[in-house]
Formats: sequence, structure tokens, C-alpha cells
Amino acid sequence: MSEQHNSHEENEHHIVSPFTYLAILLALLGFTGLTVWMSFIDLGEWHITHGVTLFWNPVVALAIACAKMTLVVLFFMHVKYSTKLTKLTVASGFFVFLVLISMTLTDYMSRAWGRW
Amino acid sequence: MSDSTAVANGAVADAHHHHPSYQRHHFETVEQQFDATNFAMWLFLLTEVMFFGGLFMAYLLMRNWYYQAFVEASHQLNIGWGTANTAVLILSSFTMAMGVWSAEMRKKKLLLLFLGLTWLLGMAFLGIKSIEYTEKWEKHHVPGLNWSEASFLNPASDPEVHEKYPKDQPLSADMASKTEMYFFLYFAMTGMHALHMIIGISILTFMIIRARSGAYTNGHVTYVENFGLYWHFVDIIWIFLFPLLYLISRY
Amino acid sequence: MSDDSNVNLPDQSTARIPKMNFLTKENGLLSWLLTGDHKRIATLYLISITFFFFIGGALAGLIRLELLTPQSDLMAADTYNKVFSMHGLIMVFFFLVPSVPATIGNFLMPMMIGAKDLALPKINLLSWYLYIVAGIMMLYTMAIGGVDTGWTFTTPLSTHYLNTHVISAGLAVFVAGFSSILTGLNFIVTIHKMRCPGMTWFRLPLFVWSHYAASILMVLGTPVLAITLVLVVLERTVHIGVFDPSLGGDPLLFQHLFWFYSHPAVYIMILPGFGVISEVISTFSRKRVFGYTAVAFSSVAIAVFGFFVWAHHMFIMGISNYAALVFSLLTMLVAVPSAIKIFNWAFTLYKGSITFETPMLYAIGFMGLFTIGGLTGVFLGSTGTDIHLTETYFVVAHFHFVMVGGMLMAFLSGIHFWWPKWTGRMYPEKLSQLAALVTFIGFNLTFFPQFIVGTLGMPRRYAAYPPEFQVLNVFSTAGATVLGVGYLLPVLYLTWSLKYGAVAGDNPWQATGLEWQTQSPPLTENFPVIPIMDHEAYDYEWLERQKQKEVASV
Amino acid sequence: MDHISPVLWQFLDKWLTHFSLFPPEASKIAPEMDALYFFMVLVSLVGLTLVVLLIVTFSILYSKKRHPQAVQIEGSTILEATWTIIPLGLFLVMFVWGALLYFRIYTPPANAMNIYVVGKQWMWKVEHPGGQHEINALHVPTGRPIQLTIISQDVFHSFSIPAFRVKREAIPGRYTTAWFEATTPGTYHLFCTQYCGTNHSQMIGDVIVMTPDDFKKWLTGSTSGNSLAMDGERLFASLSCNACHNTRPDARGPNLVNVYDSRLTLSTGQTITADDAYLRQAILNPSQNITQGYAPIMPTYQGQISEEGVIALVEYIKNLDSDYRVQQTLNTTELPTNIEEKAPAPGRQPAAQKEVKP
Repeated sequence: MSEQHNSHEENEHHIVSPFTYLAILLALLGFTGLTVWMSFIDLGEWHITHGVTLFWNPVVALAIACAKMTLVVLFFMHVKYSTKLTKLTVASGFFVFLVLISMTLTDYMSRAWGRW
Repeated sequence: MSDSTAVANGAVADAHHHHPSYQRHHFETVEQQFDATNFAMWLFLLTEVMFFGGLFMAYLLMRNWYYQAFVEASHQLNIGWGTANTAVLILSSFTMAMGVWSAEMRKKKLLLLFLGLTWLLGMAFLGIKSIEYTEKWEKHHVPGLNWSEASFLNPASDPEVHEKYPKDQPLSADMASKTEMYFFLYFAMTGMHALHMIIGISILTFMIIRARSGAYTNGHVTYVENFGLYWHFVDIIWIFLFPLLYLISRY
Repeated sequence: MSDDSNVNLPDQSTARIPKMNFLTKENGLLSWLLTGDHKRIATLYLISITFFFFIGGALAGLIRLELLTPQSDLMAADTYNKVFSMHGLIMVFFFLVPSVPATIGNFLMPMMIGAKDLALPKINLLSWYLYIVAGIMMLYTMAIGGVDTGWTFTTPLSTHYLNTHVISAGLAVFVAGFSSILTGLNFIVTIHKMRCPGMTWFRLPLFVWSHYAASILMVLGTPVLAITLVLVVLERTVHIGVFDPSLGGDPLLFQHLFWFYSHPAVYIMILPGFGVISEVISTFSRKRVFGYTAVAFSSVAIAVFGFFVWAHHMFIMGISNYAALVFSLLTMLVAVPSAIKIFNWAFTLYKGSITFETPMLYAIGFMGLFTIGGLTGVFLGSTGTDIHLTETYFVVAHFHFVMVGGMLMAFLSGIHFWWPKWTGRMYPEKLSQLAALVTFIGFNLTFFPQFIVGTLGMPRRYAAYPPEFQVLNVFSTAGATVLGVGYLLPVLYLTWSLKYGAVAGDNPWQATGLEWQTQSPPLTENFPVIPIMDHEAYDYEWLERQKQKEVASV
Repeated sequence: MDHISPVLWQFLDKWLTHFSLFPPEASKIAPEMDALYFFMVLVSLVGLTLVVLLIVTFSILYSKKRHPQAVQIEGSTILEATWTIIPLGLFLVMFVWGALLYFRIYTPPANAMNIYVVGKQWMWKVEHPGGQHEINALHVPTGRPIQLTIISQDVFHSFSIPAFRVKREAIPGRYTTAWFEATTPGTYHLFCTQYCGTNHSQMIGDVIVMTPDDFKKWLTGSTSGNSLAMDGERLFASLSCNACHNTRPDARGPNLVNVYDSRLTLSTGQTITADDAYLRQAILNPSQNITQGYAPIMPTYQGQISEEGVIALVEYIKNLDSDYRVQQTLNTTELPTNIEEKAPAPGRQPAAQKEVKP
């Protein structure tokens, strides 16, 4: 059977209630406040090894952004109630995006290792 | 064709009985039509992810290379406007989601209200953005067109920002020239985002006109739903642009 | 009918082309320009890409003519640069990328999966219009003086050092990219959502699988090219440089972003060709494709691995040696699925009942040439030999073996194979077999010497070259002439066959695909009633049973 | 045979006299590269023959005439595994072999003689350490490893010597290296293989390999009198680099004696080897490369020194193995007396340079 029949059965077009939307809105605004507030605090850094340092501020800011994104994707964009195919599509999008970033970085990061 | 051998007689012909008017001829059922267009929208959003992906990659690299320039240049952005815009966009995402809900519940008045609100909030976002752009123009921070590095070579010449960030050192000439890169990426990324907003608002205008004649409250929510996906996606891009451009070097 | 042929034509004295078909349904130019019918859009695409193919081909002819002598005497160096740049741009973005998917794929995809149309007919039409807009922009670029960046737009050359029309060419490619994104998007949606009842994933023809894989690459890769070109255009207009080293940018970032698309792009070009070959080989050996699942999954594997190998275009360009190592290893992995395909096709012939009509001849040619093209790719994927061979004619020969020897052979094979379905008429068999042979000989004569001249070290994109390379270049130019004849012949006899070809009937090849179970040319909505798929793909026994049933019922 | 057209005759003559199928092997690495190349050719030939043989045999055995009824076969896991694993194994052998070769070609031995190459539209400029300049030519001795430090002044170029099997991109703004050891005296082609604009095909030259004795003669015959390091020294003085980079205890810049090839700790905490590329960066983009303990006060020299000038400076700094030369330079130039007032707070800690890892 192709998906249209499956999805028809498992997904009787779920309607999300306005209260959920409202809760998400508040959460998003809360996160926005949080990230702005956090950005003014020096969260310090973590010296992993000599010369390799992780700064917490951008990490936290991006973590909050990811949390916000997840809320939007799951609820506003209904992915939580969608078919596996939609979930897979979203996941593959992030996967290829990460491939672009990480594989390019393999070059830039390892350039410093040797004398080339 | 009598000899088309794969054809079984009338097994699926029942799909032809009760079509709603909005069902396109080549779909068997409304669900199929909804699933297909919804899936297509998601795929389109994937292409958008990759489209912005290139810009994010460039930003990541340049920020790591010219950290000092990027930090001081980002102090030029107005965090108040940025936060306001984030809130506006999140609100518009909410009203859009409510718009989809109204269409699903077949409430025409509510749909019009929420689409209208979304439209207004979208315009508000662009308004705030244009205020920010004007600010940049006045301060000669538009790379290529109206550019000066003065406020980075000598932060004291820009008392407004300098007061808030007294720790900012004067940048050496070679580093100061890299602030132009920051603003280039700033304009490229926010500009590309604003372009998506403008496209979104144009489609929204068209939708509001159609919604008045009840086009989306007759059970055919695909269009509203798909536009909602697009609108939320544009919101998500901003959710990442905001911390990356405005926030991460404020402490 | 002779014993060594598979062709099963209806009795020509009584046979007729069905009156109602997609070509005759409506008349007038407007009915074509506003059509939503995938078959009509495919026809529009076929005409337009043929047009661009011959422009690109004419430019190739000029290149070969210039390279007949070591001096740059036919044209000045800058003219030569423009000619090869336009040849590359037109052939890659206006012929190879849309060739099989937008024409044959567009025509067949819905029929093969038993649907009335692609999921998004209007988007399909939009894709053609974008292609035409892009094509006009490219022709405009050519008319006002052309561009001499090479098809790779290498920065900072393209952004700061050339005063040719880089912007309009870049935008043309940008628009063409969107046309290709929309085609790919449409295919993925169609394959997921429009299959007829009973058409499970593993009953799909391999043609559909390979298009699915190519579509993934189109959808995810092309946008990166688009944004890269936007940045190039911005750098030229605003003079800011993320790619310009003198302003602090990194030209290698351009290379990374460009090849992130452009390496998968070669899979976008070749994968649909694989699909054609699977269909043709199965049909003309009357046998299910050997190891269906392996062939299907190897397409997907190529698509997935295709995203991980782009930096093998940059081994000598100053990427870190460790990164070169990683990308080289991954490149070796992506070579394996292609090898699997070749052997599976070869073993499809085993214990078959083989006939040698034109599509099969092209397909066999494809297998040989693609094997060479693929194996020489390994020479370039291995970091050590890449140092010597890259940026020479070896690379030129390698990708022409894959693209012309592979893709173009597959395209011609497919065009001949589905021509009766498309037009309802047969092409002239003997003449087309001759054309296939001429193409094969001309191709080898043109491009094989380039492997040698590349190994000798002759750099590509040279308007003039040291005289000791002349002999091999003369061979190459001679071959190009033969090749040109080989490509002109099909245009002539296929046009002729539109009116005078034998009436083909529904299923002249006795093939099993759903597209052959409807009339030729098909109805606008393909099938009178949506079919139900109740057998595996390439089930020739099912076809036999159907025929017997019909005979019995008559 | 006199009715053969002269053009054709010329062609045949060329074919017979000027025709080769394989480039000369004139470096130590060339036979190694060719070994891998021929291994690949062999594997390819075997693979191709196998495929062609299969196709031809099956086409003959199972043509419709001989074999009117096809036998349906689903597939064969064992066979498919075979033609997955064997090619994979072969490709992996090629990968490992190729990688070893790649690292060898791009890792110069320590005792190599350094020659600088600057590419520009459309010529190659070669600078020997002894101050000999060449355009579109490169003279090298046999039996001695030569390291090329390559850079481009404008766009991408690629420095290619097919007879040595060596090729390396000339990148604007960054040094790249390659090395070779020539074995056979003679004249070989030098190409630019990366498309670089209008006269790309004119960017060619000759590599002249000489015996060590001849090379010595050539060196003395074509010197301009000043070595590269001496040019650098002059530039060092005229740009007043020694105002800060001196050996005084209160010097505002790091002492450059023996700095080459040493490990430096930057103000970011990163350690880095002061190689050619680093020295170049430190001259042109000083604020990105602050040695720990120093203030970012050095002005940029981007746009003020030509690539040749930077090379001369780098060569000079490389050869600074004692204070003596710096002192000498120091004495010959006048030092401003009011350094302390002019300098913006020399003792201040440099602003933290941070790296972000989002």
C-alpha cells in the first residue's frame, strides 16, 4: 500500500487546540526573554585542551534557538501529529545541512593540524 | 483501451463519485491531494534549509576567522529592535497557526482576523527591519554602498555604542576592515530573510482576498496549511539569525 | 517478423494511430503553452533541450576545430575561453541536468506508477517556463558577448578579474537551478503519493528508483549552488568578498559550496541514465533485472554517498591533507554502487533471450563506455594519481566518458526505446542502428585520445598547446566530426518518422512496464481506468499470461 | 605517393616523429606515481575486459536465435556480494596507495632547498634564495630535493610539471608547498593548469634540469648580487620593522631571531608553528596572530608589500639565526626617540581573542 492510504488511516487530520498554540507561544516568548537575558551574562568558557576552548554563550544561545525551533516544528507545523514520512523529511533536511557544515569543517579544522 | 491489460475493472472507480470542487482532476481522493501538496511544501522547505545553509556556513567560518571584528560589529546592532522583532515574528507565527486552526474549524471570520493579524505583524517586522536598516545607512554601515570603518578604528567616535560596551578595543586596521564582512553577511542573511517575508506577505494578501469569499473555510485547508508551514519556516530562520547576529557576543 | 527481433508491430495495413491521444486532445499553441499534461510538458522540454544540445554541440565543434592546430589561430584566446565556457554552461545546466529527467522522466514517471499525472502539474509547467527564462538569459549572455569563467565560476577570477557577463550567466544558472529543483520535488512527491493500488516500492520499475535518487540530489543540492551564485553576483556588484582573499574571504569556501552541489550534480545527470539502461536491458533480454533490490538500493546509495565526496575536486587546491584523505576514502565507497550496477546489468543478459534493436545497442555502448568512465574516475579519486591527472585532458576525457558516453548514450537509448510510445510511430531501425554505431565509433575516437594526451600532461582549457600534443588532438577533432554526424542522424530520421514511421501499436517491444499497457500515444490522463499493479516489475511471464488470456477471449 | 596532400604528409610525419604515449619520468616520485598509475590501468583493463567479455559472451550465447526462451533469475546474493567486495577491496588498495603517495608529494623533506614561486596573470615568477629571478622558467639541479613555496598574486593558478608528476594550486593569499627531486637533466614543460583568464594557455614555461655543476654555474651566472634574504633585510629596515622587532628588553614586538619553525603561543592560547604561511599571515594580518604577551599594535602591510616583498621578508626572517643581523639592521636605521609616548599603552594586556564554537 502506498502512503496515502496509510496516512489516511493513522492521521485523521489532527486538529491542534488553540490552548496548545497559546502555551507554545508563551514558551517561545519565554525562551526569547531567556536567551536575551543570558546573552548579557558571561557564562565563561571551557578549556577542553590547550588552545581548544568552548565558549558557553553561543552554545547556550544556539541550544535555546534549537529548543524554540523544535517547538515550532512540532506544534505550529504539526510534525508531532504528522506521518513518518514528514518526520523523515524534516530529519533528512537537518542531516544534509549538518553534512554541509561538518564536512566543510573537516577541512577548515584540520588545516591547523599540520604544516599544509 | 480494451487491451490495456493492467486495468482492473472499476476497482477504484468509486473515487469518482463525490469530488469536492477543489479536488484536482489527477488526484484520486482529497486526502491524496492534501498529502501530496503538504509533502511538496515540506520538500520545498528542505531546499530552503539548504539555501540558507550556504549562508550559515559562510557566517560560521568568517566569524571564527575574524572573531574580534564580528564581536565589535555585532555591538552595533540594536538588541531592543532585535528582541522586538523576534517577539513580533513569534506572535505572527502564533496567529498564523490560529489561522490554520480557524480554517480547519471552518470559521471564516476568525480566519480573516488571524490572517489579517499575521499580515499586520509581518508588516511590523519589515517596518522594524527597515528602521534598523536606516540606522545602518546613517552610520555608514552598509558595505559596498555606504561604508566607513570609523566606529571600529575608534570606538570612542561612536559614543552611543561605546557607552554600552566600554570594553571594546579599537580594532587594528586589518581587523577593522573585516567588520565589513560581518555587515555584508548581516545584510545578506537578514535581507534574504526579509525577501522571504515580503514574498510571504504578498501571498498572504492574495489569501486574505480569497478567504473573504470563503475559499478556505469549505474544508479545503491545504493552501492555508501549506502557507502556514512556509511562514513558520521563515520564523525559524529568524529564530537562528537573532542569536547568531545579535546575541552571542554581548557579555 | 524476423527471428532475431523482438519487435511486435500491428498489421500496418489496418493499424492506426488512436484518434484520441494527448497530442490531439487540444490544438493550438496556447493549449501547449498552458498545458498541465506531463506528456506535453515533456515534449516541450524535449524540443527545448534538443535546441540547447545543438547550440552546445556547435560550440564543442568550434573547440575541436580550434584545437586542430597547436596555435590559437581559428580564434583568439579570449574567444576560445568564451566558447568553452558557454559549451560547459549550456551542456551542463541546459542539457545534461534536465535531459533524461525532464523529458523521458517527465513523460514516463506517472505512467510507470499508474498515475494520471505528476502530483503538481502547474509546478511542472512552471519548471519548464523557468528553464526557458534561464535559457533565454543564457542566450542573451551569449549574444552580448558571452562569459569566460568556465562553467565552474571559479572565484576570485569570476568575481574580480573578468569583465565579461558573469552576472547574467550566473543568474541564468540560478533560474535553471530552480527549474531543476521543481522537477525533482515533483518527482519525489509523485513517487511517494501517486502510486496506483498494488504498486509497492519494490514493484516500481528501476527507472523510477533512479529518478527518485536523482531527485533527492536535485532538491537538496541545488539550493546551495543557488546561494553560492547569489554571493558571487553580490561580490561582483557590491565588491565585498566572502570569496575574495584580498578582502579576507576564502576562495576555497566557494569551491566547497560550489562542489557541494556540482559533485552531486553529476549523479543528477547520470542516475536517470541508469534508470533508462535498466529498462532497456531488461526488455531486450526478456528477463527481470538481475538483483533488482541491489540495483535499486545502489541508486539510493549513490545519492546518499554523493553528498559526502565533493572535496575530491579540490585535492590539490589547498584543502587540508586530512580532509583530502577522508574525501578520497568516501569517493572510493561511492564507486562501488556503480560497479554493482554494471555487473548486475551484465548478468541480466545471462540466460536471457537477447535481441539487438537500437535502444539495446546504445545501452550496450553505455555499459562499455560508462565502465571506462567510472574506472578512470577512480584514478582521480585516489589522492596520489589525482595530483598528476587533475586539471588535464584526463579529467575532460573522464567526464565526457561518463556524461557523453554514459548519459547521452542512455538518453538516446531512452528516446529510441520510448519513441513509439511517445509518437505512436517507429523510427527506422536500420538507419538508427547505423547511427548508434557511428556515435559509438565517433565517441571513442574523440575522447579516448584525450586520456593519453591528459596523461602526457596537456592542461585543459588551453587555446594553444605545445605541438607534440597535436597528433592526438587531430584524432580527437576527427572523431568529433564523426560524432556530430552520429547526433544529427537521429534528429533527421526521428523527425521523418513522425509522419512516415510504421505505426507502433501499444507495446511494440513486448515490455512489461505499465506505460506499455496503454495506447500509444497515451491518452491525456494516461489510462482509461487507474490500473492495479498485481505483479512484480519486469514479470515477463505475467505478460505472456496476459497475451494468452487475450487470445483466449478473442 | 606524391599525390598525398602536403598537410596529410606533415601530419603523418608528425605522427611518426613527435608522438609519445607516456610522459617522461624525470623525478624521483615519477616512477612511484607511475607504478600506481599502471596498477590502476591494469585493474581497469581487467575490469573492462571482464565486463566486455560478459556482455559479448552472453550476447552470443543467449541471443534470441539460440535461446528463444529467457530463464527468469531473481539474482544471486553470492555473486552480488562478490562484485561488491572485490571492487571495494581494489578501490581501498588504490585509496591507501594513493594517500601514501599524496602525503609523500606534499610533505617536503627537511633538507629541501626552498624556491619561491609567484603566479600572476599570466606568468610564473620564480625566486631562488640566492636572489636569482626567473620568469616562466625554473632551473633546478638533479639529485637534490627542491621545495616549492607557491603563492598567487591574483587568481587561482596551478603549477604543474607533468614530467615530475607534481602539481599544486597557487592560491591567492596563502602559501602552498610541493616538492620534487629531479633525476634526469633536460627541459620539461611547466604549465598553469587552473583556468586563470584570457591568456591561461600562455602561462607556460620550461623547467630546466641541470647537473649540480651546471646548476652552480647557472646560479653564479644569473645572480643579481643580492640574495633574497638581503632584499628582505633591506625591506625590513625600510619599513621600520626593527623599531619594534628588536632585541631590546622593552621591545614592543617579539624578537624574531630563530622564530622560524618554533612553536608560538598566541594570545588566544593556541599554539602554532611559525612556518612560512604563518609569517606571511603575521605580516599582512597582524591582529589575527598576536604572540602572547604583546599588544595588537602592529599595522597591517596588506597592499603595501608585493608578494615578492613578503617572500623576501619571510626569507630574511627564516635566516635570522643570531641577533647579530638584527643589531646590524638596527644600527643602520634611525630609531625614533619618543617611542614610549607614541605607542598606545604597550604594556597593556592584549584584548582577549576568542574563538567561538557554535
